[in-house]
Amino acid sequence: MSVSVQEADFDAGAEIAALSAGRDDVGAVASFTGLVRADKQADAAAAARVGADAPPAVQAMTLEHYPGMTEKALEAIVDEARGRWDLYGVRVIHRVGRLVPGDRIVFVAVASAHRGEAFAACEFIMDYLKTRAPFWKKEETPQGGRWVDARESDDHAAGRWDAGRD
Amino acid sequence: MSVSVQEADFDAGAEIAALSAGRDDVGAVASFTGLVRADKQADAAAAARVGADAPPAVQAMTLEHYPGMTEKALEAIVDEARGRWDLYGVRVIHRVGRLVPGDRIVFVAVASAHRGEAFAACEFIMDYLKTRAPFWKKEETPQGGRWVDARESDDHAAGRWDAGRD
Amino acid sequence: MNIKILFFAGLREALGTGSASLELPAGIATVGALRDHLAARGEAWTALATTKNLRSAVNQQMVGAEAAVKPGDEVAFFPPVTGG
Amino acid sequence: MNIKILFFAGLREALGTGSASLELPAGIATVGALRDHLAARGEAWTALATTKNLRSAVNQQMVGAEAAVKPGDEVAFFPPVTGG
Repeated sequence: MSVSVQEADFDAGAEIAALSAGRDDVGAVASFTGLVRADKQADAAAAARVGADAPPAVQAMTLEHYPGMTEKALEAIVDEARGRWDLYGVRVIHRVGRLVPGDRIVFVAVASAHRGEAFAACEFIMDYLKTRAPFWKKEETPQGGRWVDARESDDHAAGRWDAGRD
Repeated sequence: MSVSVQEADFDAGAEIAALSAGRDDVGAVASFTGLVRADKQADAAAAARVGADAPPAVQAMTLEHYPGMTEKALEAIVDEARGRWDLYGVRVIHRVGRLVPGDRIVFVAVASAHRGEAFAACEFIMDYLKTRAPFWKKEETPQGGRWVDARESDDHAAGRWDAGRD
Repeated sequence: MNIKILFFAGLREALGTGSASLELPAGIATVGALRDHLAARGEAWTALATTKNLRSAVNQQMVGAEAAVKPGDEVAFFPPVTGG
Repeated sequence: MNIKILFFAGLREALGTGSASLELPAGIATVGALRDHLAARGEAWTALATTKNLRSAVNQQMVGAEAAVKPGDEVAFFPPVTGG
């Protein structure tokens, strides 16, 4: 089972270990863990530079998704990665429901013989997941609920793979 | 303590979790786990394509290093990464001594606000570690001991960062 | 055979419902035409016209406004995705 | 004040020793000159001349053959590194 959409937390170490368990041909496991941020220091600093207001602190967020399509979309992204690189294993976990700052929200791990393929495929999957998987974040802030706007930088990150970068 | 050179194994999940423990500004943790490969299928396949003999299977390997310089070199690599990207935490573990196929050998994890920085810094550290940290692998094969030759692809991987890719 | 229509996130809240079912009107053959048809109902439904960068899926595949829609399909409308 | 010289990996095995200590001879002021001086001892020491892409460090910093060496330094010679 390479894709899971779940409310439960996950154990990154156990997932990484599972990708090479019982085999001796895996030389590289690249992984990514995404977490809920509260203070958005980087975003606030960027806003300050252009004279905009800093975004309010996030107290919690709720992840909505499109059951059925979500799993299909994630599996399609994994298949796309498997077609581009020689991968020995892939694991994608995305949490849904209510999460608070510091909580893990997404996990991607890729096993391959060499690190170049593992890194590239892991970053590719994250970039595509950000633009193609039907999840939506609603943040709770002191000023009330707020749906997170899609970031142009995510479209840009996903788009660079179409130009054949790798 | 961001750098460790040790005989003991490590727990990737605990290391990843430690990088965001007690804080709410980490949005991304990218990690890499390197393992000892036995069969080198990819290398064997590549050798077959050019008509060369496949390398013999590895039964074990011993990691030699330069105590004192190793830690300094790894810390210098981490400092270099911190100078290039806005990082919240970095962890590097490299094992030494005798290891067998399937064993973990190296671990790098990087925490940042955003995934682009975390991925880039993690890959950068691995690339530089491969060419600048004084470790040497001696493989045990059915044909006897054999010091691993440096790979030109590793020099190439490290060199691309000098051209300002990121 | 009716088509099933799903709405998510901010669009779901704006419409006050997560799903609708209707018989595909004559002359409506694409996702874009279906969206315009629904938006023309007025009031809350105008959110289908005003949501920035509205995305759509047919049978759980992300598609563009020109994609075909036929009876029995599951069509979804939603804002740009923000997971990960 | 002597200099301390360290050897690693295949070079250490070829020399049969991991370290040496010597008084820096007059006229030897760089890592490259020190390497040539040692290789000129002949027999196993020629490995210092024949090791492919020999690398060197002075006081635990990787350096090139032109780097300065002075009394009290710790100098190391080794094959290209292969960790990770």
